[in-house]
Amino acid sequence: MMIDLAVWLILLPLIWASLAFMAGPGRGARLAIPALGLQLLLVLLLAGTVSESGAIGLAVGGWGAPLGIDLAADGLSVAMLLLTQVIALPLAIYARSYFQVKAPEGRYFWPLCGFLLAGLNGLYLSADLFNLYVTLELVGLAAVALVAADGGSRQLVAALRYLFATLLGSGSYLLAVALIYAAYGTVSMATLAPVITAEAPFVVWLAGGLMLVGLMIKTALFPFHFWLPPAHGGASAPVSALLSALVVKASFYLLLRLWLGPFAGLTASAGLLGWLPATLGALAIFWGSCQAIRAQRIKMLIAYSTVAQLGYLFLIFPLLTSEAALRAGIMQAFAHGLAKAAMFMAAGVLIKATGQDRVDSLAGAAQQLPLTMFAFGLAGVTLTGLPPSAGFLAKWLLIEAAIGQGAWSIAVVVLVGGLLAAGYVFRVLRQGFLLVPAIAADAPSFHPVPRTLEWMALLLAAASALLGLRGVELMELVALGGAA
Amino acid sequence: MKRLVVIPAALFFVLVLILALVDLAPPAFDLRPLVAENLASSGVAHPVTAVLLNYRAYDTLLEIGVLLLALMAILAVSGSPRTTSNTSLSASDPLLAMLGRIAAPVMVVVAVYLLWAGTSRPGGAFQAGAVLAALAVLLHLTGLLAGWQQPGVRLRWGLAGGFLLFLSVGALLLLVEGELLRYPPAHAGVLILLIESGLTLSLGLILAGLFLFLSHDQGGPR
Amino acid sequence: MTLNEALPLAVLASSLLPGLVIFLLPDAWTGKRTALNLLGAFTKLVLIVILLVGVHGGADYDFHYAVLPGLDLVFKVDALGLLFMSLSAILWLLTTLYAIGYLEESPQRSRFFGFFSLCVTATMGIAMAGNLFTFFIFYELLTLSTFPLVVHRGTDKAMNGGTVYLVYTLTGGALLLIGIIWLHQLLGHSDFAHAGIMADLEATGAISGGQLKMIFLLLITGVGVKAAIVPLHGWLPQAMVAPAPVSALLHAVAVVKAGAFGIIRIVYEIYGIEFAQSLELLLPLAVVAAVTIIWGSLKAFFQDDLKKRLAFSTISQVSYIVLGVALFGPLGTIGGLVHLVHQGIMKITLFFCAGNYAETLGIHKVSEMNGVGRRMPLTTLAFTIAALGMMGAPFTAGAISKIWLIEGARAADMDWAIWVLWTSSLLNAAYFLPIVWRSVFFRAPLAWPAEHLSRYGWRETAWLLLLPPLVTAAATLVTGIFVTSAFSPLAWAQFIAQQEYGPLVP
Amino acid sequence: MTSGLLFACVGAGLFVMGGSGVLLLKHLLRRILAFNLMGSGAFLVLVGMAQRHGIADPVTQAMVLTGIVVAVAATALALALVRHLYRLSGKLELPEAADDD
Amino acid sequence: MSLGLSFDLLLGASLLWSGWRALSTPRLDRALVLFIVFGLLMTLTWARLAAPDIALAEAAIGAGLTGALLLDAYGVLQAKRLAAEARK
Repeated sequence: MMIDLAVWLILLPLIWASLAFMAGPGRGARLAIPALGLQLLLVLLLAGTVSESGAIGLAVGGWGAPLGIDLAADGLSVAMLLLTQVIALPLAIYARSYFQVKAPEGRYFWPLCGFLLAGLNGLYLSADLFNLYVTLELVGLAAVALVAADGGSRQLVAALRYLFATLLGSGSYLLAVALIYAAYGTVSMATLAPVITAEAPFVVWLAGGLMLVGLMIKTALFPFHFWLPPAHGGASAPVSALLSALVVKASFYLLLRLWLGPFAGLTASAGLLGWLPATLGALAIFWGSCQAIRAQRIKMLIAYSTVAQLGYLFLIFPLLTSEAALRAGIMQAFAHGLAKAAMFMAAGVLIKATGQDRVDSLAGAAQQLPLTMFAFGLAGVTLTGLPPSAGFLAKWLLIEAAIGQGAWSIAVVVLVGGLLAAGYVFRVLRQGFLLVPAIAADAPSFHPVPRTLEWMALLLAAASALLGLRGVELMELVALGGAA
Repeated sequence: MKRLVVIPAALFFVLVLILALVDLAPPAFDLRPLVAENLASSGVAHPVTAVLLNYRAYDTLLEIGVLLLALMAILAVSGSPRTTSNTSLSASDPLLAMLGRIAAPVMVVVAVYLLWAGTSRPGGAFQAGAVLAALAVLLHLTGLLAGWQQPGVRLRWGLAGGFLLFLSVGALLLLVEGELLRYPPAHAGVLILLIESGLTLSLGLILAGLFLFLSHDQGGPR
Repeated sequence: MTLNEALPLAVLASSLLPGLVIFLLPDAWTGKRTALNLLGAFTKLVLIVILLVGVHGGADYDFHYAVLPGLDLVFKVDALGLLFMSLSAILWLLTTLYAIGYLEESPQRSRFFGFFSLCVTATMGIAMAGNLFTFFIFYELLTLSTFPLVVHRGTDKAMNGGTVYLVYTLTGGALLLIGIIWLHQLLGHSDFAHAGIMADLEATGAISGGQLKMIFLLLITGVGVKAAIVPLHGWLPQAMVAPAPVSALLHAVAVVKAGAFGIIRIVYEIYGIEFAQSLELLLPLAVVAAVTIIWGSLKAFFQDDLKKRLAFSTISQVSYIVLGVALFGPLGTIGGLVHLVHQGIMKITLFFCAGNYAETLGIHKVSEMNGVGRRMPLTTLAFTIAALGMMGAPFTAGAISKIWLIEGARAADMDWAIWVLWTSSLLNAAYFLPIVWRSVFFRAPLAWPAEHLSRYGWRETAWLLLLPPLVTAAATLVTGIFVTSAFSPLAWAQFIAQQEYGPLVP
Repeated sequence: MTSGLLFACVGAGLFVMGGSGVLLLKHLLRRILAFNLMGSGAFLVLVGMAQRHGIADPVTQAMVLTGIVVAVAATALALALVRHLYRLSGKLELPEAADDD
Repeated sequence: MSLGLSFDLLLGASLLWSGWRALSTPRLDRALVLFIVFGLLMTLTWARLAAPDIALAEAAIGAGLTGALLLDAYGVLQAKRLAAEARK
């Protein structure tokens, strides 16, 4: 009975998404929110099970690999599942207030969101390369649809860019799957892991390269980041939060999983290979941060910050020989996920309240919307890597792993990246703290905003900070099933 | 500028890839014997259908999800319902219309045949659904079927019903048999046929919908 | 959890919880807010008295909590920490009273007092930190909780000051962090311990002295930013845009003291004074401190803005502490430690007074202070006492610090340091005495720049503004005169030095 | 050379052609065509290589069926976006640089 | 060289050619027609690869539905363009 937990995490969102679609445009929140609560409960139980009795394997249809499809839940995947559900529930409550009744952009939010979450959960649980392709497409198309939903031409352009990028990425991945199948006759990760060695035929190296590039495009690693800022910056706030916090993590997770799992034989034999993603990650940190510091629109600022923060995730690749690096990566994924969701949600409140999207128009926000500014600040603290926050722990783990392996360049990149992050975070805070005389002619007016929106943003921001005080359980969970 | 990078890189890549493909040794695993061995307990006689709806039925489930998702995406993108572009049925050629009327029952029969045939030879829900969709497109082109606006309740149930049926069977088997989509061999055939029938209808509607929801929009640039 | 484990947490909670509640209170609820503030401050004082008695009797207060596998949050109350805690707790109470008077009717008071409480919480955390990891967390928390205070006025100028403050402190924090992690990576822990934790490490020969020197440089640079050591002091004069209670807090209690305290911890309890001496780290530190002392005094001399003059004076005075630490030997240690307290009491008096001048009469510049002593005699009296203390005049706290520092320098065979101290005293006199002279003997102008508050009987200004500087000025004298009493800062500093050096102490 | 291997090589060519097309072409409808070529190429490699010794492989065939359905879903979504963009802006090409103002 | 293989070669070459022309031909309507031709050639290819299921699906979905979708889109775009030009 316990083993069903994982499968229900995939089935439940599919079920409520379909029912939401059947119920009609704009409906489904009342179904989705309790279901997401249930999913959160399931994933917590799953985490308990996995930490007690180790990784779980499931053979869908009872066939088992290589003929059937295997699902697997180990520490790494359960951690990602946990992150997904933890963010999804507050986000859903936020979205419910955000998309007021009959708001055109929210008409298909619930079904699309359900499919997206099912895709994510499916991706984290899958242990089959081809099945992973299907989940990747599910996630990608749902994300594009959410960006474009009833948007203006700016959103459509962003969505199209995103669509072609994501299709290019999954196309490369698919070709890689074909090559792997050609070489070994199976797509099961567990079956492949022992047979892929450093002496693998050249085709397998090509496949690895294709997967690397494809997933880097999907994760928007510099220089493939071009599609991310307009897409994440242009969508409505709940969607931006969903995309920035969760969707880009999925392809990162997959890359990590492949790197440590089936392709471990290759990656271990080519020690310098890890420096490719790491170098790009460093460039992403610098470039993304600088663009964020320059950005005029607040959501663009946050989106560029995502480009930068994703860079940290890739810094771990040269260090993966030690387990500390994996822990740093997961901690960063959590820190960024929670904080970025909170930040986009806070930005949504600010935009709703001021009716504007410019950083300059935020003067006085700290007076008018103290909760929201506080949430933004707290999330900013995490992104900057200041204590106490999950971001700080991630930074600590990463620098320690880097110093332990003599990779000083990575330590320096992390520190400088933190300072740059402070640059764009405090740019917003500074503007928000500016006092504006109430009588001034150009004083911005603030519309009332539902309190739920403010509190949900604060909840996630607080979670990102509090995780910085207790990361033991999460790290123990990750340690359970890092290297497959 | 971009060309100068992309084209040489593409040529180089394709060359390397083909060379690598040509001298690739035979694979370590072969699934064909496995497929054949288990065919008896799979509930169908056609190996491709066995893979699609039994061995790797979970892939298929998600794939229908992708298709349904694409449909929802189209609905979400196309924007709020507009009152204006009320698609007029073009007064088409009477000959064409007649052709459509004759073709319709024939194609329905073909679809049913394909569905049934799928258990033992090429064919199945996809192909049958595609034929139904083609019928809808044909009727639209001959002016017998208008482009669709926002779907009503019944259409929504039709669109999502096949997927939900598939999902429920999977979930039910998870509860009864302890594993997602694990058919008891005795009932595998019936269950697969049930799923396929549902899918044929929904796939037909979805594929038709991809065309008809899009083509309702005939207005010029706003 | 035993009582001894819970006490450090209670100390933190006594300001953290009121702070969090205060954030949620509407601005207009002055009474409830004040009650909460005072409740917290008094609770903290009581707790600290309990701890003082306990530590004196040899009790251990230790709290461990795992944040990550192998990485613990550790609180530990020891004599050194208590020195800092007592100072902060007492001055927090006074500053709170002062701030209540100062901010009357101004907007965003809940936010102000909320961050104010967080700031004190961070200071307590720094004082009680049992390892560098914990120290760093609260050190950065201090930065974060002071930033909103610095920019509280919300003007462009305040924002610029706040930005400079952040650039300096965050950069310093980054350097400190890398030093800490490096150390943690080598040792597997970063716990503070008497006589340091590094000596064994070098003995095994696994790590070169050069690496340890590099780490020392990183750590000291990191905390040196907050301690405003030249050339890392640039933020301090800029941060003067903050409201007066904040400046008082920044200069006397929280920020610069946190930096100085960090230097003490790193030298004594990470490296160990003997080991630091053997690595030849102390002399450069002493030189830097000396340069800062002279340079700060010189710059102060040229400032017309009163708060700026006080700011540069702080830069100079805090380095007395650093100098004391860097003088190898118990006497210098005692001088440095006791100055940690004395400088706090004296400097806070000066800032209270400067705030009173500004708030009551709109005086911001030294050149505007002609005859102010007649209009505000009590404030000017307090100012004068504190200024004399700063110069090291007899019967003040400042004299005690200076005597021990000079003795320490002599014992360490660093006679040049004595000259530095004397020069600084002269310069102190040169920039403080004219102010006193001007305010007492010059003729008052016909109208003050901007008179906000009028006289009520003997009270020259609001009583909440007047009381705190009088108390601290009195404390300056009391600590200077009753030095030999058992609970004087000097006695406590001797107690600490005894723990560090053993029975060497006279 | 078997026909499986031959078509796998053709597939490789189609994939690369389509991929370059997605990157280089301006017109959005053509990009959609290019994406479809890319997908067909990958399918050919999958089935062709699996059958390079001449025996049919139902597993890859089923995978390709799944792939085709996914491709048509993506195509439909892309077309919806393009048509809607055209309705709103009259454009059929994406602006050169991502506009960040 | 057997007859089958030469047919395959011809088929492969036509696939590449039609694919290439579909991307490169200047006229969009021709490109679309070429794409549908490409789909039909794919159908043949699948048949040659002993994959009748895919051949059926390709004919119905790949060439048929995708082609119809593209042609319909093209028709609408063309009509709009003409209408817009007429208005000028």
